[in-house]
Amino acid sequence: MTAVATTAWICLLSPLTAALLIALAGNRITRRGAGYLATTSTFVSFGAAVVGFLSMLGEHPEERAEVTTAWTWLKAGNFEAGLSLLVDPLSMLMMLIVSGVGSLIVMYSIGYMDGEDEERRYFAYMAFFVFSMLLLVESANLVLLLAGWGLVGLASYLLIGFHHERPSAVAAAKKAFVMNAIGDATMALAIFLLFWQTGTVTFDGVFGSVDGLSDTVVTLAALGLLGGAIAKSAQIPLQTWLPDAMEGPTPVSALIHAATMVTAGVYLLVRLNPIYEAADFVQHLAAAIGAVTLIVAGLIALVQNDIKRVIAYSTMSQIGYMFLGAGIGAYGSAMFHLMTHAFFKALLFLAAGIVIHALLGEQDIRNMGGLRDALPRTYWAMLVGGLALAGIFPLSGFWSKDSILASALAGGTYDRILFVVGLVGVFLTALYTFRMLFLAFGGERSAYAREHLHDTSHGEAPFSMGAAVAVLSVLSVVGGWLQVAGVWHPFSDWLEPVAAPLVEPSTTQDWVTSLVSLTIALAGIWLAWLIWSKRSVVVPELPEARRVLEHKFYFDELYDRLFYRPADAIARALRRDVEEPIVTGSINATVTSVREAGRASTLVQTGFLRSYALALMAGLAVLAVLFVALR
Amino acid sequence: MIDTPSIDWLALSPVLAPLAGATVALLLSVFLPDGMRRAAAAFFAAVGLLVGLVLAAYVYWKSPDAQGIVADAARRDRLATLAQMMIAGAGVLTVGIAWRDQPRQEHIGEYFALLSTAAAGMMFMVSASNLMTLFLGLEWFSISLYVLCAIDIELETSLESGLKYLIVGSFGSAILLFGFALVYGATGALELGAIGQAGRALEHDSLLLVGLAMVLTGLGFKASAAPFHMWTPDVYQGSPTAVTAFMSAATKVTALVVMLRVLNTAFPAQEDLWSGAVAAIAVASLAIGNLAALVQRNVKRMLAYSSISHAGFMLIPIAAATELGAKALLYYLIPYGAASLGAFAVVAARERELREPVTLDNLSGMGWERPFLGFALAMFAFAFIGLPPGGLFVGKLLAFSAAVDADMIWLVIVGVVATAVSVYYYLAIVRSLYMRTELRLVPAGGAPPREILLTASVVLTLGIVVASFVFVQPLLDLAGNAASSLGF
Amino acid sequence: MMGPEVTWYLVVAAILFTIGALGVLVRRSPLIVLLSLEIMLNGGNLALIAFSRHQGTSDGQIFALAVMAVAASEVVVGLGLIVAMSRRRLPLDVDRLTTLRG
Amino acid sequence: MSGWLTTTLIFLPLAAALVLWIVPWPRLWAGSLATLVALTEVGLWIVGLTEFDFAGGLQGEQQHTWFSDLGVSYHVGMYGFSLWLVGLTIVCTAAAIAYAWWAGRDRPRTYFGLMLFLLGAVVGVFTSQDLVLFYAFFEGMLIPLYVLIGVWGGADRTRATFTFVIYTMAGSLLMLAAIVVFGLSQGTFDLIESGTDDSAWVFLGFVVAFAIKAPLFPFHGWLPVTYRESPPEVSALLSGVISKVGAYGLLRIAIAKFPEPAQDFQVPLLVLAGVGLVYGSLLAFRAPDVRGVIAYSSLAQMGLITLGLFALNDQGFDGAVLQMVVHGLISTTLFLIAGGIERRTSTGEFALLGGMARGRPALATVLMTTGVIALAVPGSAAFAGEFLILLGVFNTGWGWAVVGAVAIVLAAMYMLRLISAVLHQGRGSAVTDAALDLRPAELGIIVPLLACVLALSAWPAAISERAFPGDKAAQVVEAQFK
Amino acid sequence: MDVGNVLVWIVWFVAAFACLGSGIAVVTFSNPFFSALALIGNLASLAVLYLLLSAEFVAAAQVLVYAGAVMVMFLFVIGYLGGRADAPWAGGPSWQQTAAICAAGAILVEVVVAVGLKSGDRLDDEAGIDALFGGPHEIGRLFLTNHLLAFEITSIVLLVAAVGGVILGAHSRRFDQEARR
Repeated sequence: MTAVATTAWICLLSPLTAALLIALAGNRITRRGAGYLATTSTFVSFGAAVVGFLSMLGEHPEERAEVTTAWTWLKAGNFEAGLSLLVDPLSMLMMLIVSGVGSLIVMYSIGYMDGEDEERRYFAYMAFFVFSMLLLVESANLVLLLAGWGLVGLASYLLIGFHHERPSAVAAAKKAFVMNAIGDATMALAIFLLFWQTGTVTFDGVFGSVDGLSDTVVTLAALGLLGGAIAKSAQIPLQTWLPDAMEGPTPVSALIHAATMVTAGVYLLVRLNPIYEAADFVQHLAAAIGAVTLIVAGLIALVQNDIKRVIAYSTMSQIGYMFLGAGIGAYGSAMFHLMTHAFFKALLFLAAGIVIHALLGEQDIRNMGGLRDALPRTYWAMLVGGLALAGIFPLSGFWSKDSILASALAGGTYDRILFVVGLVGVFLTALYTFRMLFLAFGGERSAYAREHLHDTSHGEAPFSMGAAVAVLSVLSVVGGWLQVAGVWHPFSDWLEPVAAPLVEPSTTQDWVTSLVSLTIALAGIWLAWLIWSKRSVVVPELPEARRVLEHKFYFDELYDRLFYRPADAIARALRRDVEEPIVTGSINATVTSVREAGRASTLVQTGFLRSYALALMAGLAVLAVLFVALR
Repeated sequence: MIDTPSIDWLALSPVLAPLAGATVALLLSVFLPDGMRRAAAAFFAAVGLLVGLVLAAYVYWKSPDAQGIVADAARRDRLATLAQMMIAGAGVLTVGIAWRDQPRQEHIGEYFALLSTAAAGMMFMVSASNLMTLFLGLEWFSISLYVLCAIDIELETSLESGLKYLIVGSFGSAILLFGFALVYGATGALELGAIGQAGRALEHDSLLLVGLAMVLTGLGFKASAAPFHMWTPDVYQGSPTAVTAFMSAATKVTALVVMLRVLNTAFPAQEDLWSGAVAAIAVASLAIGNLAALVQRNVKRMLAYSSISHAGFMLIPIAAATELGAKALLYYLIPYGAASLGAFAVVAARERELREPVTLDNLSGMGWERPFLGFALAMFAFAFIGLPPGGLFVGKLLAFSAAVDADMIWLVIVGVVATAVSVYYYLAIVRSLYMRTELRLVPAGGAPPREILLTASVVLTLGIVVASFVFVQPLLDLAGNAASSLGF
Repeated sequence: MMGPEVTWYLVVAAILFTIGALGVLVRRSPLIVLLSLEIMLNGGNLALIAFSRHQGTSDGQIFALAVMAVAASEVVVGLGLIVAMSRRRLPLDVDRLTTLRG
Repeated sequence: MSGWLTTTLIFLPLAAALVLWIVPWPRLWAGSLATLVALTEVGLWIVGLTEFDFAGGLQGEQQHTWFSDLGVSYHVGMYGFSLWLVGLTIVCTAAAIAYAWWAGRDRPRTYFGLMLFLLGAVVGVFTSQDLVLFYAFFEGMLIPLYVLIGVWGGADRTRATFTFVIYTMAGSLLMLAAIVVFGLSQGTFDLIESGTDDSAWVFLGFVVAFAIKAPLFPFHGWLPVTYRESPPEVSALLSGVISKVGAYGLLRIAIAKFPEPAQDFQVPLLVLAGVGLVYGSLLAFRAPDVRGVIAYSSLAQMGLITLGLFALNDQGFDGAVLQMVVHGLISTTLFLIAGGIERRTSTGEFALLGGMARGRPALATVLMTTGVIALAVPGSAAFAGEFLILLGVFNTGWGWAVVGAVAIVLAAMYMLRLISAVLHQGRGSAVTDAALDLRPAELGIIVPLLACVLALSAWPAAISERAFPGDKAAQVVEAQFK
Repeated sequence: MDVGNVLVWIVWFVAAFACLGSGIAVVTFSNPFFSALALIGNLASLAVLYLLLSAEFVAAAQVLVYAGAVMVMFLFVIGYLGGRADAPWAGGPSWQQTAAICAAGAILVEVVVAVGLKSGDRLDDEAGIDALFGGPHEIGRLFLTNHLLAFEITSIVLLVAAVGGVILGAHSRRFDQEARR
């Protein structure tokens, strides 16, 4: 096993070990100890990833991909799926992001979760999540990918429902899981199709024979896989679970529902780019879905009052950009945005977490206001995150978002439409982000904030929380400098062997895009300042539009009517009309009728011995008649 | 000058031994004081039957080839001797069951003597090979049984059952006699083999066929096959339980073996007709026996209906009219007889404990109070269903195989449905034994007497039921040798 | 042979048998039922003897003699039962013997 | 692997049952003796596992003539998949016995004797290579089940036993007719010696019997009441082990011996399986109590397994065997947990439960783990089984796999409903402080089962690759396992 | 047709009708006592028919044993019981009678038809017989040779019946004691 492979295994197994240890130790480990253990394990993971990254750097770009198999995980006939890891630039990048951001957030949790009475469970879940996410990104075949895919869904379920005595949390967790199960199912179907067409499920094998497949097959397969991606990444139409998922503790939202898991869909699109390139219809579809989602989510975010929900919708919207990017073939840019987004979105969530923590769990921005004085460092962190999100130069979001938009500009007509949509999204992003910031941190303190803001004299947050936020703030600022349009692009080059981009924007296009989008973003911030800080502009009332937005375009209601209620009604009807009367009823009816026949047959047994003799006689008569007649 | 025919005493000895036992028992019951009668009579009856059993086995061993004895009035063959072994065995076990029976009976000596005599009559009848000896053998054991049924003369039901059995039985005998007369008239022969010979020439002679119908009726009556079964529940219920046990096992052996012999020896040329008729009777028995048993509360009565349904099962292989069928029947009789005896034995024990008729209600909780007897009864019930480890499992398999072999798959289907229905009432017994929550034991005054002989009988029957499941091949060899003496 | 052929005897035998059977089937007194049974047996006997004459073998007659003995035995037991029942003050009516039923 | 090992696996528990019944052991001894015997069985099975050659065919074979007239013999032996199913049986029964011992069932001698008897009979079913012997064990299972449910069951146990026993008997009797016809036409009842048959009726005779046993829709009329009224450990065995007998029979007899009818009836059977899968899932989703959910999910799972079997290809067969073992373990675990919950709250109604996770970490962890594996979360052993099954059936027709995929989503719905209704939200009215967390003894019983499932999750190929000689399932089945 | 034959026919007719008539009388008389008396007539007329069939020994036995001994016992019991009368056709469900007549009629018709079908060919010609036929010598010889076993068994049956009669008919001491109390 090479050094890279070894580090990949260490990276993968370290959090799993921690999760199992915490689970098995039970009460024998202190709550704090569980946190330390989980944090250590994720840092070990990160360390291993860094070591692996460094040794991979030393290799020739074309020889950076390596498959390492522990054992055959599943085998049946000619079907075989190994417990195999694929270490290549793409997965290495994801490992770094996941373990890096993951370890910071787990560390943050030590402070955030302090005092919760089920801390141990929380850290076990978190470590388990990191393991699952690493499995997802490291797997070398579709089956293991699906396994990781499902396990992150499980971890997400467990963590959303962490406060299990809250019915809303439990419902949200179930919803997240079921919607992801739909995605898992379509993915599984796609894998079946690919296996029967190509005879293998390894990435190499499938990609190698993708050319030989018919359009229908490859389109169907790509659609199925896209279903999984959409569900996981909360894109329309499988987006409704993500806002509800904010029921989970804030670090969970940061890690799972912002930085890592929800971007798995993007990873999938990039990872499977040979398939999507063969099925360009589906690839375009993915881009369109991304575009629609980024607008819709941006609009909904405008009317949300829960601080976490605002960020959640912004996550959907940003993932829309990534889908857009991956859909037009700008893989490097999509992954780049994925990374920077992981930084600044994690930062936003963690900062929001400090706010919530400080307000004893309050999440409604209308109950905040004027927190800038009370939580200055948090304010700055939040501001950095918000600016990065809005794409303001020179923060990370600026670089990555612009490179996606530039790539769109570089494409054909279809791509240019998407470019325009993206620009609208930029405006919306700036608007809702700064609405949130102005409402939460600017203005007067609300009555609630005055009453509940706890004493911050000994610091805004414990060290573990502050440190994580600080690191992420720095990353949000500098993370984008890895790639400067037209100047240097080590990031895209790194990914080149795995996913060569389909479009290369010219330097002019890059500059134009940057200028336009920066202008639009600033305009958005300015408008937000006018409305929510200076309050010189009054938002038009538009009650209809507002209701539509507050009901999130009625997706929940639609699904309720379309799926849940029919399923429920069918189940009830089956129970009432099939199960009880027919399936079990038939048994009762049979038994009753046989018993009745028995009762009837004993009526003959009258006790009159003459009738006994008569039966004898009659039987004889019949027998004799038959014999003589039949002879 | 009259030349008395040579008499094969050895061949007759299995019959004579229990008869001798009965005579001694009868004489002793006159001479001995009250207190000793029971022991002496039971002892000699048992010894006679045991000796008969041993002698039958010996004759079986010594008679690989069938031959007629005493001017062909009877046969010395393995079919007869195997059936004699079963009957004698049933008799011995019945003595064990009856040992404590009827404590107030004054005619206890006669009771055991008659039991032994009835067994001897049956043992004779299975070897009888002409119409006259058949009829006489039939009357021999029937009259003994009439008396035995009614022997508890203080009990109204016993008398009622005796009278019913007597009248309906005599009615059946009269029909059988008339049938014999017609057969004799049609063929000019009394000996079964000769009738068979003459029958081949006659084929479907109407006189012979009406005679055959009457013979089937008469024998079906004894086997308690529907629609000739109606006496069975009443008589089984009313008779002393030990007698019922004996009847259910031994009478069935006798009637079915005789039916097998008569049909295959005397009417081989009419097989197409009687095979269908027997099949129809089997179906009727299966239907009526199982359906009527469903609603019974009195356990003896339920077992009576169960015996009707088993008659149906056993008629299936007879209808097949093949050697496999004969084997199947002979095999089936062994575990069936044992299970039936055993089941009635347990009922007898319960009855003596409660001093009232045993019903599903007052059986409740017996499985826990009397672990062994309850367990045994449950095992018999399971065996009757045809569940392993009871020999009836193999018995049903063989019977169905015989039917399939003879292209009578429909009979198998009927048998299968009947078994499914029978599950219900057999399980009702087990439910009463173990699963009633309210333990309504009617105290019969202290602990029940320890009945060592009855328990031993139950142990033996249970052993036979289980052993017949395990050691199928030896039993099948026995049955096969016996069947081959019919010359299929 | 002098007189009617066997067939005629057989017809008489059959009628006798039927009469006896009817007696069993319709009469309620056990005594008369027993008498009817005797008639049935005698019908059989007549058939046996007629056939015996027809075949020219005496076997049927022997059979008939044996049947007489059997009939006598049945009567003994039957009468014994009836006496026992009357001692127990049971009704001498077969239709009232319905304790056992169902 | 020696034939005596197979025979010992069958007869050791039967003999132990007799010993338990005959010798008047003190109360406490009965349970410990039974547990000891069950653990010995586990040990023996492990010995067998180490000696087993997964590349070879029938092993641990032993044959003695039973009665030659019909060509019936005591013929036992194991293939790879029989070995796994025997292992499933032994492990689950050991857990059930240990659970019953811990729960302290009344009349222990009878109870444990019956459990051991059941164990022997089921092992016999899975190892018989003669139809009559198979049938004998198949029927023999009913006796202990009947008494176990009838004596130690819930309030409505009478109805449960009668429905269960009569229904399954009706099915198995049809099979008896089929066996007789098949055996006579072949001249032997030996499964190895006999050839194939193309009679649709005989095939259906077998299929109906197994469909009732499994049960498959619409032959599951006995299932709800029986699973609800049985003692939990017996329900565990019913759904975990006994139901697999039906699937085993379909594979070993119906498909292997009737290749043509199996092809002809492939679509109708797939329809039944698919309908059962969705139907069971929907009813599980609406079931009002813990056991109802598990019961109907069991129905759905048996539909899924049948779907795999009648895919009639490598993936389907392997997946079905894997899923049989995995579902067996999971279902047993779930029922034992349900038993634990009922012991504490004396109800299984969702309306009265809830909030049990708070302060009961062991219960929560165990139930959560089992539950999410039961809903086949990707990466679990159940996922592996379902994946293979649907992969196999996809090749038969993609529509079947779509049905299966729908059912996966439904499975998530009902299992999560169960988990949250028991563990989460507000405290149910039946949940008091007296309802303690799982005791160490219970954990000692449940955790090993769960460990088996987790081990299989890490390495499902252990079974899927080793179910058939040389992992050539379709080929081996076509060759009738010869 | 000679005179002897006509005489035989006449005797046959008288005997046959007496036989059937008395048989019907047995079944229809309401008083068992009269029924029993009618049965004696029946048995006697049967004996005449037996004579016509050259079964002298059986005829003799019929009169002596049957009509004599057995019927005496019958009458004795009837006398002992007081000979209560019952209506011949009364009681029981009406379908019972109808069905009884139908069944009995069916049997009769069948036997007659069967006899009729048979007599078409072989029942006509009768075997020739010698003078010994049906005589005591012949019967005795058969009883001691071919039917020795039947003979012996007949005695056993009678013995069994005797024992049974004793058991059933005998006074029960205890029962009597209880009755007195």
